[in-house]
Amino acid sequence: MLAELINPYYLQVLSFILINIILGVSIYITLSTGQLSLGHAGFMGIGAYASAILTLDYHMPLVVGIVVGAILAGIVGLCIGIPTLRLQGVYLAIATLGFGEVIRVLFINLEGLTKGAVGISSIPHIGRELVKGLQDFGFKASMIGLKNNQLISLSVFLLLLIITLLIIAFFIRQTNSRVGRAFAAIKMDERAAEAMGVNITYYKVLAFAQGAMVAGFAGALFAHVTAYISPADFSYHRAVEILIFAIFGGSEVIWGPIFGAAFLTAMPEILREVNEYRYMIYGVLLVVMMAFRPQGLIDTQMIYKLKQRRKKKGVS
Amino acid sequence: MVLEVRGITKRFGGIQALTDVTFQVGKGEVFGLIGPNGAGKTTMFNIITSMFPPTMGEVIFMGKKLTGLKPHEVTEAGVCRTFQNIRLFPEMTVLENVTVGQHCRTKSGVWSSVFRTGAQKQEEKSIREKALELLRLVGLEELQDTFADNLAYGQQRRLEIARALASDPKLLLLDEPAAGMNESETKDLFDLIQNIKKLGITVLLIEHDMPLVMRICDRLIVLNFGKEIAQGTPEEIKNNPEVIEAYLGREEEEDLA
Amino acid sequence: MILEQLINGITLGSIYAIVALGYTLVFGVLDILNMAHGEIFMFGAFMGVLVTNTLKLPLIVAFLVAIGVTAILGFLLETLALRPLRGKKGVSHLAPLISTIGVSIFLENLAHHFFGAGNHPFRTSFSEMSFQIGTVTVYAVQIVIFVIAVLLMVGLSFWLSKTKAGKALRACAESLEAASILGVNTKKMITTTVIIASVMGGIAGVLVGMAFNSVSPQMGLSMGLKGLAIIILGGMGNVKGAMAGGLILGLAETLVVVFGESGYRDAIAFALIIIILLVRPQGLFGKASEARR
Amino acid sequence: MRKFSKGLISLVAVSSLLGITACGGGGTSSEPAGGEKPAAETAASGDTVNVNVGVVSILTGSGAGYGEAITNGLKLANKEITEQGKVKLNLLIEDSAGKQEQALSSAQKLMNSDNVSAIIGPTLSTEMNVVGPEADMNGVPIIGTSTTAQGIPQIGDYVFRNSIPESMAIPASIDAAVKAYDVKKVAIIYGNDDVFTKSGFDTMKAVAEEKGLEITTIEEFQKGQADYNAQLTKIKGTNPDLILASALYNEGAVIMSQARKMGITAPFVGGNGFNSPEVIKIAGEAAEGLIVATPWFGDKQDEKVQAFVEKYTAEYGKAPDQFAAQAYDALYVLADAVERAGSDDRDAIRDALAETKGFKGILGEMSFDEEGDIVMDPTVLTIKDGKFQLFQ
Repeated sequence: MLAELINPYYLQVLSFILINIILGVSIYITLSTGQLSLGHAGFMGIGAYASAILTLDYHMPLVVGIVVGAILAGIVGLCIGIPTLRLQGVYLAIATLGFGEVIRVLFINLEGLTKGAVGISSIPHIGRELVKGLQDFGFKASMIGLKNNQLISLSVFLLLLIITLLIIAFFIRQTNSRVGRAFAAIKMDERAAEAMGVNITYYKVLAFAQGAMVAGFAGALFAHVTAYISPADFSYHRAVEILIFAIFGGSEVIWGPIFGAAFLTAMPEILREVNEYRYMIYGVLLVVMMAFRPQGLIDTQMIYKLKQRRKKKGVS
Repeated sequence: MVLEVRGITKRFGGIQALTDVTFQVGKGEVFGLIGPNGAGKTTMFNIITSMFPPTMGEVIFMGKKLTGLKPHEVTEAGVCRTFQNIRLFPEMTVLENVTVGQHCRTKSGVWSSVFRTGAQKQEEKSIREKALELLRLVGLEELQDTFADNLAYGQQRRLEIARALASDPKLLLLDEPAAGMNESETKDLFDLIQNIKKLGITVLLIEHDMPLVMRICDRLIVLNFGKEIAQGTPEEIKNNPEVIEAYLGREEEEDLA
Repeated sequence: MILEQLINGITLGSIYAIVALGYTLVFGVLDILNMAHGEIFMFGAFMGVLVTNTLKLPLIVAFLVAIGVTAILGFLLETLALRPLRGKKGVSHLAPLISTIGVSIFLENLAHHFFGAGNHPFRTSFSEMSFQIGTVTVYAVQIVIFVIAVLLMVGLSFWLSKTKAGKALRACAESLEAASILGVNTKKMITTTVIIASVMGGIAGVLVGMAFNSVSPQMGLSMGLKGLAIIILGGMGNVKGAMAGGLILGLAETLVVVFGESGYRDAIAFALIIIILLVRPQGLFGKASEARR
Repeated sequence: MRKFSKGLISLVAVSSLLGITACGGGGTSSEPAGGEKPAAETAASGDTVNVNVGVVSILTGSGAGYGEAITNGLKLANKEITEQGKVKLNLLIEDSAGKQEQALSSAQKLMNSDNVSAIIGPTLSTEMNVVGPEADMNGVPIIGTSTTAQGIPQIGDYVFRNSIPESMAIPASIDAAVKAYDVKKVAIIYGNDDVFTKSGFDTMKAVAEEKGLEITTIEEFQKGQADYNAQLTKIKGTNPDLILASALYNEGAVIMSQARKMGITAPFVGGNGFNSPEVIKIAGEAAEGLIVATPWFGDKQDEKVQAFVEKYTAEYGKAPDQFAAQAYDALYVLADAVERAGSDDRDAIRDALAETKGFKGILGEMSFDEEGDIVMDPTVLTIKDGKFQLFQ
């Protein structure tokens, strides 16, 4: 029964959805202080490359690689965030775009480290490593009636699910706290936030670094799920795609980019015909969303109404 | 003295917005800052709160120099303001707006928020209680879950005051709080400012509604083209020929009535 | 050798400059970074290919068609992607940026569909014309490109500063509200601006096709990002800055190749973006006060 | 905590919903997921072996042109194989859009939902780097027909390819050029931000060094660049006897066109990606003097080849390129292996594939070596008088 339900194909698609959800969350954090970053593909790439190189060339355990990758991306985010702080809006977006492209060019040219455009292959795969670990403990896929590849896909999916839920929980709690309110205040009116005693420098850099770190984390996971990365994976188009998750789903509440990432990743799988027009749809989507619903499909009002309705139901 | 403004001059490019303005505000006073449009009143507020630096001069608050601090440090020091063109956080509820005001008096960071430590929970609770208390003070308790954007004009003005009060200021800067208010709202505002004064908070007030200013202020300074033309009690100001001329010349006679 | 490389650099720089002029015009008046500019440029280039290679019509027709089509694209861009956002409550200043990114993605993929992913040859007898100065071969196209770049820059500066329409445009650049109070038809002015900028992109497209014998859907993105770097280098909204910035980037890219680091050729533009924004956000030729924050 | 659990519930709800819809979308394929070997039963019912073959190819996006040629070649081969009636192959074609993630999802679908016995594809080496290990782990034989990068067959025992790698094509063409033109000095130009051109360059450089040729300069370019004048001017200054250009035909043709215009007359040697009739279309006369090594030569005086060209042209309205030809041969190789294996068992097919020796297809005679890489002698061609001809 279980064995028939667990199809690696669906799990694979769901795993990519989860990684994209994490990316959506990463851009949401940056946007939650009103900063637009077009450099998230770069941060993702830093996480991916750092983890791949550490695990492959230095034989570090996967966990170490992924965590170091994320932290490194966060540190780079910090280094980029501080000087770019004095840039606002469009200028920040352009500077981050430049940053992302410079990172990609470095991946291409630092051949000794990154193998250049050819990319890094045979990166340790999360699922395979995990199942190998389980086997060392004497646990085999057949023990729960699964095939080996089913167990691998299942373990990848479950691991990513747990990680994603933890990340979402982390940022929901942060949003509903003093820190989150400071973020929101800066996004809505920077000067007023400043006048109310919010240290805007600190919180903007914090949000930028957090966003970079989460993107790096997603990148590291990506590297260990596909087992192969190349500079082309972290181009300008990827940055725009990440941004679209938030623009389409909504950037006011965390559910927006989560929905956006899940929907837009699943869409081409369900409607294969859509694939042909995928990017055209993305383009039109951006224009239409800006004209008719710049806050995205899911916004504060919607969540608020849902909550009110639930409250009413609770009373009656 | 709570506030000492010493020889403030501000130039924007070629325009002289303020020239050598000096005044002092005593503890518990309501001090008025009046003058025709473009006299440099709001510029003065911006300099006191360090939104931008003065070209010359300095601002001392309770013996501490504010000039050169960052705006949030000024708020931390105990000076908070409202804005002439209301700057609430539109997509936050009324209650949330006030909680943001308490930012610099609270300290939970990322980790304590995410792990919901005891101290953080305690703090959140007290933030909420204090916010409700302030909303009661300005009469917006009923509307706590409304989005700030959906409030009526007068209510928004009062919410801004509540938000500023949330930062526990010793000095409150009000920028035209009565603008756009009807008579009964203005009366409520009068009472509110009286109450704030009773709390021991010093108030610096920019206002065009002269009857309100004359009734509520202990002392006043009058600016015209960025220069002081008079300083004193409402009674002294009313009878100052230069002030009358400045206002008469600008066909705003009735303002002084 | 070095002389030839200088000519290469100036040709490339002139093309960059024409692209950047369109960018800077829109930014100067509307305060909008038109990320779709590169793709409009690409469509102009494709029109050139279509007319000269497929329809076998003379070059002048190619220019006219490219101008016509890019003008229409500019009009559509303004009416469909920019106007709906203008003056709308609660729209952040990032909205036009995102909207034009949307247009750029759409146009790039539309070109993919229409023309395929590959490079298209752009052969005209004119692009073969050349003459010899000493040991150096100079192509007529190279001179034409440089001359057109200079003419466009001079014309644009003159138009902005001396003509009535230009003055109205500059009033719009100062403040849309004030301009409309002064009786300027801002809607018309804005539309005109976007159309003129797009047409300049279209002209640049045909010139590039002629000079390099290559047109592809991807060229828009690459050229668009270069244009972006140039206006940041030259100062946003600064016409002469765009010209100077274009030449600087063109020469810099060529010199990088001369000194043997051709792998980093594309990175120069992006590195310039970051450095200039951090060190001198108003651009090399901008006034300091323009870019407060 | 309440908020968190709420979030958890909605996420699980969303993902299960997606799962269900995905099931709905995936259910259209011929075989239900689950049963161990559903195809085996059908196989037992007839005399011929009936095998599901998955195809991962680029059907949409910028690389769709390659995918089209490949699937056309496969379909044509399958039509003939079915007519011959020795084995029956059911082609199940999935799109990868040229993206690794999607290629992997598609391959998972084929291996797990459709229970294919073998996979042909994916199109790009980058995709194969992701799909190959997964197929190998699942024990599904996979044949790349267009994946030319280094290290592909080395991914695992189940990974094969019948496209000739750069390490085979480039030495052959450089050899031929060196002999014909008495080459001493070479210049290299390559795209450094592309997997194929970069790995092609690595081979070129190694071969040139090995043959003791002097490398006058190495120039790089990037995708989307339209202006190669700076690099070419520099190359011209070093006056090489031969130019090695690792570029895709799109860029390569433009490079040649700009080079000839500049007065560079030296012949060009290109890699696999440079080998396309499109070069002549784009560069015109400037394409003269391009030398490439290829497994595929459409004008070869060979009955099989001419029959293929004729049928293909009749069916699809254009002449086949090397991608179509390689795919065509790959399916024949697979059919041959299935016939020898006599079942749809994945392992049996793999073993039979590995034993392929001296297979005669339209590309020539080929074998797999012990790693699963192709062994054959490529043909060296040059562009002369506006068309590809045998290089003498």
